[in-house]
Amino acid sequence: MGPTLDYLALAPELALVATLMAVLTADIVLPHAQKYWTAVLSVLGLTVTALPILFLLLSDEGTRTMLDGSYVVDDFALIFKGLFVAAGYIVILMSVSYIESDRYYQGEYYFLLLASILGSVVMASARDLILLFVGLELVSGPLFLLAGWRKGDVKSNEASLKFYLLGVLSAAILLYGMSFLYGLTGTVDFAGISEASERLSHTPAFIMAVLFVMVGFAFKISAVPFHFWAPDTYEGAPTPVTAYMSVSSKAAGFVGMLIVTYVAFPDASNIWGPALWIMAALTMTVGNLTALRQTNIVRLLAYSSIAQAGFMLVPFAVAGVSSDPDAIAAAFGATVTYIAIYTFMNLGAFAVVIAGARYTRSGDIDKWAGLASYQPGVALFGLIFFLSLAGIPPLAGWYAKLVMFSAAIGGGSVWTAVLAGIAAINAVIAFYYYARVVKAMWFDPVPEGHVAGKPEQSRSLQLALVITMLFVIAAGIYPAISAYFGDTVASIAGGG
Amino acid sequence: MELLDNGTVLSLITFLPLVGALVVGLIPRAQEEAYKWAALITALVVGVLSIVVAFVFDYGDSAKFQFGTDLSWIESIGSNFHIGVDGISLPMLVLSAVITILAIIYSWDHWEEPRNPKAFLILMLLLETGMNGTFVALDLILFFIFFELVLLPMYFMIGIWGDKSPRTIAMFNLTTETRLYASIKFFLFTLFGSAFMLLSFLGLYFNSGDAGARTFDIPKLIEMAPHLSALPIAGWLFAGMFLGFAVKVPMWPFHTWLPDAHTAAPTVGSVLLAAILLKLGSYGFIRIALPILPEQAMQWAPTIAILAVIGIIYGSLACLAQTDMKRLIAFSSVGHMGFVMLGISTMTEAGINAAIIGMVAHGVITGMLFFVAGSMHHRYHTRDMARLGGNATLMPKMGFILGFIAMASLGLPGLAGFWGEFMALLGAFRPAAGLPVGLFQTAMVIGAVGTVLTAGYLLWMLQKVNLGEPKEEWAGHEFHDVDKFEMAAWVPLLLATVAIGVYPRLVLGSTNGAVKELVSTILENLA
Amino acid sequence: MTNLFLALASEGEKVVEFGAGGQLQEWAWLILVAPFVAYVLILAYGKKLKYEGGEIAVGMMAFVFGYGLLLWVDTIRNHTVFEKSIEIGRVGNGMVFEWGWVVDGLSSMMYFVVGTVGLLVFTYALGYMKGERRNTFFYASFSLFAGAMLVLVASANLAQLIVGWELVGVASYLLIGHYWEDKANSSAGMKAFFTNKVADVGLIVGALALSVSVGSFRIKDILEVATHNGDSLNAPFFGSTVAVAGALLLFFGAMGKSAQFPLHIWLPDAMAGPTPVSALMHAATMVTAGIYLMARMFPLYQEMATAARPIMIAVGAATLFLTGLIALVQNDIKKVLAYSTVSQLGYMMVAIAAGGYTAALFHLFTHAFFKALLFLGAGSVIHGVHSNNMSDMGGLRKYMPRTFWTFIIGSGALAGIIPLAGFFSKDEILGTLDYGGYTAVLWIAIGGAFVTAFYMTRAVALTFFGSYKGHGHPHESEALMTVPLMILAGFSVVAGAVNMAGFKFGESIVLRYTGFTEWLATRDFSPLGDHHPEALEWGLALYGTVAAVGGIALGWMLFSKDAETQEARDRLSIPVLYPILRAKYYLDDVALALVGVIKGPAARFVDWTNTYIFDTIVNSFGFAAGWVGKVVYNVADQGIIDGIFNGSAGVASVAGGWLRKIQTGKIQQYAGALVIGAVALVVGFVIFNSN
Amino acid sequence: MTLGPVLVLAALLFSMGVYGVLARRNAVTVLLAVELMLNAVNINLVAFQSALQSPQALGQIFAIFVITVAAAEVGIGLAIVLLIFRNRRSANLDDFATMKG
Amino acid sequence: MMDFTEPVTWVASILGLAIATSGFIVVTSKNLIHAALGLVGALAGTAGLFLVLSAEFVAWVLVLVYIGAVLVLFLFGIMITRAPVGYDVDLDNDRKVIAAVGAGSLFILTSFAALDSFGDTALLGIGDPTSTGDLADALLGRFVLPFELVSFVLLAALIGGITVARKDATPIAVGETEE
Repeated sequence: MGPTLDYLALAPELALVATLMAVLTADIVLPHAQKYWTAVLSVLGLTVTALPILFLLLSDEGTRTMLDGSYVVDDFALIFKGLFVAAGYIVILMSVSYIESDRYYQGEYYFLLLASILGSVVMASARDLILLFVGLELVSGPLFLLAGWRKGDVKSNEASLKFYLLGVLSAAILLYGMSFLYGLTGTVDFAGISEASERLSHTPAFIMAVLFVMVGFAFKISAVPFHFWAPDTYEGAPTPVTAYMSVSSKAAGFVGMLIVTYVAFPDASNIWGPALWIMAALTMTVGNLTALRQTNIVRLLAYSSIAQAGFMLVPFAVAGVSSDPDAIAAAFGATVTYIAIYTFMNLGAFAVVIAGARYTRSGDIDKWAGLASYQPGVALFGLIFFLSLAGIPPLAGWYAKLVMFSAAIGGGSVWTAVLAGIAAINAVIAFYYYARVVKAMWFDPVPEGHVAGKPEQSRSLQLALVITMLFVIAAGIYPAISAYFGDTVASIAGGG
Repeated sequence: MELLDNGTVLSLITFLPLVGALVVGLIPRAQEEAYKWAALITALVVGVLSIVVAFVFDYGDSAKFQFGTDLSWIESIGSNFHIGVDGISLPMLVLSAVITILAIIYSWDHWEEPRNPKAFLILMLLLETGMNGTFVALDLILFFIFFELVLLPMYFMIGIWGDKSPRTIAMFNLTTETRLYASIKFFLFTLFGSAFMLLSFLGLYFNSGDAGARTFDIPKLIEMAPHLSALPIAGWLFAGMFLGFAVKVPMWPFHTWLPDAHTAAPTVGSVLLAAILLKLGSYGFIRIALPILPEQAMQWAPTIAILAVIGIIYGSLACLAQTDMKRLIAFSSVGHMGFVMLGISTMTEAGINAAIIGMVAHGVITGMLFFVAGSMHHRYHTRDMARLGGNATLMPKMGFILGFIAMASLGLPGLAGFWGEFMALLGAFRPAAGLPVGLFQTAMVIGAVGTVLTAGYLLWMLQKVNLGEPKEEWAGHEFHDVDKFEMAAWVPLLLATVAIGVYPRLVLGSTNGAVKELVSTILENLA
Repeated sequence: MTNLFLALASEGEKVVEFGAGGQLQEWAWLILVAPFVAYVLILAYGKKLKYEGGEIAVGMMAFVFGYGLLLWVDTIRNHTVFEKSIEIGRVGNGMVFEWGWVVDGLSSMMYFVVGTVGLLVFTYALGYMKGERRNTFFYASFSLFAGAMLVLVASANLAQLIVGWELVGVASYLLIGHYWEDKANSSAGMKAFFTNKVADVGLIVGALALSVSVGSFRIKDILEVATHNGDSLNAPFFGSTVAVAGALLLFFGAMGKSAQFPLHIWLPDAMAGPTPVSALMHAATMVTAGIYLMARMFPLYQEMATAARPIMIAVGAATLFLTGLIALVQNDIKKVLAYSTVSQLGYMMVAIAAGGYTAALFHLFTHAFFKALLFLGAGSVIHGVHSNNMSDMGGLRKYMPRTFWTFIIGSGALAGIIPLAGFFSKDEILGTLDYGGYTAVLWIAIGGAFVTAFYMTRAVALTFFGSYKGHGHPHESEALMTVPLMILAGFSVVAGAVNMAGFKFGESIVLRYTGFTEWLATRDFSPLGDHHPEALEWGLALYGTVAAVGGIALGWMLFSKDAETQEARDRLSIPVLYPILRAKYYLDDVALALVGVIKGPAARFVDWTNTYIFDTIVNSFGFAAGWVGKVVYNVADQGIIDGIFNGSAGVASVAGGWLRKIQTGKIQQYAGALVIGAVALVVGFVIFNSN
Repeated sequence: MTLGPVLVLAALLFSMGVYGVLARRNAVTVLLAVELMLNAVNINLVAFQSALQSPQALGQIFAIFVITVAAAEVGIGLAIVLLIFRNRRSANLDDFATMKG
Repeated sequence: MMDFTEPVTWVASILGLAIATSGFIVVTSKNLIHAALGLVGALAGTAGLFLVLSAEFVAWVLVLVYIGAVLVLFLFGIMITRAPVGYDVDLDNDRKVIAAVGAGSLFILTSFAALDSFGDTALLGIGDPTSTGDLADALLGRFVLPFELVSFVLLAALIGGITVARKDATPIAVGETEE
């Protein structure tokens, strides 16, 4: 009498599982020389996974739920699944050259990465506590290990240790909160919780439960004061893994947060609204100001991704604080659009770091001086991504900033206006350190004693750069592309 | 013809330079001739198109936005690709197209220090897209994008090809290269201004909601003007826009970026900066700030007038203290733009017409001044007036042109500069009803005194640079006088100066109709 | 669908025409355009010609002279008043800008004066300037000046008048500073331009005030409104205050151009230019532009702006007398003539201010000829002696007989000796002053006549009598220069006859001819109501002549005796007055001090504020962000956190910070931050929500 | 027998776990402390299940999942501890602070 | 709230006491082995408590999975890291005081919240134990997806763990950081 599973809705997950298995067997079977096939296999697998997602998105016959409501495949879920697959695709492209050059175990690397992608894909449509928790653990488990992939390097060990310990601690706090949620509402699926949440919104236990859950996810998106792990882990971990962490695992954290706040306890916005407001303000400011002083480019990108998380939190917090419904829907749409654009911008930036590091042979920004003179291609990509992060038209970043600002201003209450003000100041500060990198690359003379690195550049890294660059420019000139993400998703804000 | 009506020609004028930039980008760096011609042909085609538009433009009804189109662009926030040109923006569009052609011709065979003509041409074409786009945009977001797009190419032009001499920053005992300090200062200043401008645009967008669908569309916003200017935060909205545009004009307290940007910029860079970029601010006032928030404009008009007049006096006095020739011309721009803003602040037909013809004239004349200053710098390798002298004996043709254009710049009647200043004073004598007449009349008198100071520093500069005996330093030196590229670039500008001076109708014919319409809508919305 | 050209024609009628005028008047714009065409031609082809472009200039001047003559004859014969203008720009629906030309009594007189004197001076210049450097540029600027003067005189509206006015100013700047090799000349040019520009401020503001209040730039409309006291017509704003203020401002503009005291300081320095320039511009035509403006706007001054006239008379009288005195102490012959011109301009201004429209213009007419003659004479002397200073001259009548005799005629005319031209025009002025009841000014005028005669005799004596003190051997100038002198001498004699008031013997009046008066009266608003005596008042004529003869006698007595040096002969040392006059009333120093202040400290202060105050504010913003970043990084990130949690040094305890963090880099510190953050959030919100 | 005391017990265990994580120097002991915290969560879940008696025994199922995931975490944890031990010959957390600022 | 009349409260409170003390040992003992054994005690107590609360299956899972497998892993971990067996003073570092304050405030907060809403709800399930059958139905019914996923978590953890922990054939030289 087993449960009725809607296999079409599960198609992406099934395809991913198939790829996982294929990669694993290939890794075992193939001799060391042909190990690169695992990469090809995983890329193929991801493209196959993308097909059902696109099909489901285009065939608009509404949301498909199964397992009595705990697993929902609606536009919101599909968009994020698509985003995770795309991000995974690009990260793998970036890591092919990186892994080969380090003589590491390729098979397992791709296996773990695909497992993490599977976790985030499941999270996107999870609508109950257990599935969400398992999805979350599936995302972060492999990442703990991937962070420490460069076994010989002490920094990589330290990165994985820090990430692991804090990850497990935040998971414990999350679980404690979930246990209380279950205790108070008696159910595990979000529909039930949201009904109960309305009457409970002032009981201390419920407040504790909600906030502990929020803390769990806040750790994932590295919001201040739970961000301390991010800079060290980003610097220590191998760069493609850092890219993946700063984009996909952060997006997974946001997905969790969005589902929990919008679907599980929309009426408890008086709790998580102000909390998010504080987190947004703190994250933006601390992220931006500390980024000003960074000398290592990866550490700068780490603090920059914290600051961007802060910017993403702004519309999120506005939705929590403001009252009128369509402002909330717009704000919700804004967050999703910002995440989509941020994904491509940041992946591109990290791809540039990988490509550039090959020539500058170090992470210090002053070592990157004069890159434009001997490597104009990479410098041009760097210019596009860093200025897009800064939010300069006609690159996609400006539309993200615009949508974020309009959501903040549209909020209507004094608090949202104050947040918009803080965001404006932060935008200017942010411009300064992005421009510093661009200035270094383009204007400063080449530091003496500089030896040009290996000239050849891996094909797949260039493909990754081109894909992200195309999206960033296309979305910049014709923002309807990223606007599509926001609009289709706004429906979920309307409730369950 | 249908080619013109559905906006294709205007889109071509705006985006052809972008295509040109791409084409230049693709041509390999070796074939210099190939991409130089490609850039020139693109600029020429755009120039011809803009002149065709000027010919076919219906001057009888110059208030209507002609050749426009209104395609949907980002429906979610209700901003669409709405472009069009009317009597006010037409002269600026033609000026922008023509100046770019001349800039390319001028720099045909002498490029600034890190010799990279390909990158320079690409930046110039990008700049042209930004400029043309701003003048045709009729949607706030479109306007904002082109307004910002202009920043990047100029930032790189100043940053890469700028003046490399070290410069100590006062009070901070820090020495950096002039070009780096100037480019970052230019960028941050304008970015700071335009951030607040964007906030105002968003404020307008949100508050336009209750009188019909929310929109970024300028003509629709103008229709909603009575409602918009009655809003409690309308004052703040105008303040935001004022800040954004004032930084760009530049008006007095926000002007400190201009001298640095001009002195550091390469010749063609400062020409384009002076000729067109400064006008984006004042054009913004006329196109957006005044018609959409007329009541606030009236409240702010006295302050703008005072700042404009201070700008005139301040600019002229600062010029008298300069030793660097290009920095003197930069401060003169502050003075001339002071007259343009005085014209706008009077909110009369005379004043706004004065502003537009003043903008066109200043573009032509100061463009020429910077060209000449650039060429002299190219030959003498110095801009320090103390070392220059006797230029008219060393290079008679260059001396004559410098003398002629200095005369035009000081507003000699019969040349283009005069009409802008004269009509601004005319407007100031009797400002729009409701404005303090006494204040504006004192502003008029101070403005008139300003013309004397302008004459002062220009003739002083002429005497120091052009007349007198050449210093012995240049004794053995042989100077080649104006070469054929420079002459080809300069003759059109000189002819334009005389033509507009003798026959101002060339500009007024197109602007007067639109300005009459603009002022009548403003007064209507005020009542 | 009107395209560009049609548009330029549309928007109201393009061409406006008043009064009846034949073909001659229709094509009158040719004389305006000819000089500019000549300017371009000279610049283009001047270099190749023998006289380096002089031929084109003289040809153009001849054409202007001829056409001016025809216009003069036509206006005399059928009293045509004609005005035509083409619209070149329109602002709003009222204010229209036009280029136009007027042919009526006043303007045709000016065409004639500019034409004749211009032609003679141009031909003279061919000789004078031969062998100089940059002649092409000189002739081009000279034609530019002629064109500008004609545009000014022909303008039908104030806008075009301002254009002509400033173009003339620029031409004078170019010509004065012609020998710009040495700084003194170009500074003189700048001085002239600045003084004019300061005065132009008055002109522009006045013109704007009048035309905006009336609603149109056309002089015809302004005068129409002025004469009907602005009540009936559509000029509600045109009250008497605006009229008087406008009139005074216009007068301020005229003061600059016509070198009235104290704005006369630029004229003597303008002598740095070549002599033909001084002759044409700074004697006959340019300086009279101010008088022309007063004459053109005379109805305004007569009807509504009468309150302005007393001030004008006072300024005129001051100019007349004070500058005359300075002429006494000048060593440079051209400077003497310059101050004499300023003084004569004072006469004209006094006349027109006292209501003597015809008297002033008649004096302008005659003065143009004999002053041009004197300047050209001085020019040929300088040409011969190669120096301006009278100290290098003396006894030249033997070497330069023709120049001597023409110079004598000129001086006589200037002093007002009967029957030369000066006598009649000066007498007319004295008559107007007497009729107007301005007795004090009358006596100043007579005193002025005495001073004029006195300094002219000094000049003539020092230059032509006594023994030759200079080195080298002076020679008579060539025919090309002396022929114009003789023609001008003829004019100086004949010009008086043009407006003879006639001699009254008993009842019969003989030799009365008032052609000139009617000629000037043929213009709009002709009933100008100035006083025309039916015959010469003997009393006044006697006073004038006695003053003139007295001056000559005293001068001859003092200066005719020869001495070994010219300085010794120049024994005029009036105790107190001499140093003041020598220092030209310290006016030049005041002007220099003023310019010095503007250029020096004021400009430096402004530039200082720019670099130190504004830039500092901006830079501090820039660096503040960096500084804040450093603070957050060092203090917040390293300092406080390390301080608190390494627990060792015991950093000053952070007041009750509930935020406990374990030190950066340490894993436990991050874990602590996480836990404490969570606890803090929950505790905060529980309290917040519980109430 | 009411729910209160059981929950208090679980809270006590949870807090002791937190203390262990924050105060212990050795990595393995921190892992032990984390296991303690997860155990406290399990007690919570089971206690709630017995109080609520929800039909599908949600509490216990959640507890089962928590246990399995905890097992996986311990696996990963020990692998990382082994890794750092091989490189630095010490499992002392304070030695791992090379990256800061 | 704790009426000691029924025997079950007695058993529960004894178990509770045992769990608390062994938990305390885990976090404060000087000796690593003692700490591990303390954890064993805590887990066993919890299993007992689960039995009291009629959750046999979970109890046995706890015993098998945790005490059986996890603890053995820990002992291996301790053995491999060759921690000193005897008393060593290593375990606490200087942040003890702050950690205690943090943990204490957390305890107060959580227990207050728990008591505030669940002070007196009765533990009904003590009597009838939930049958393992309907547990299985739920697991393979509604929660089949998490069930499958958890297997992947375990798979990933183990494979990853092995690759990370095993000795490399060609390890990168220790300390060489290479971008």
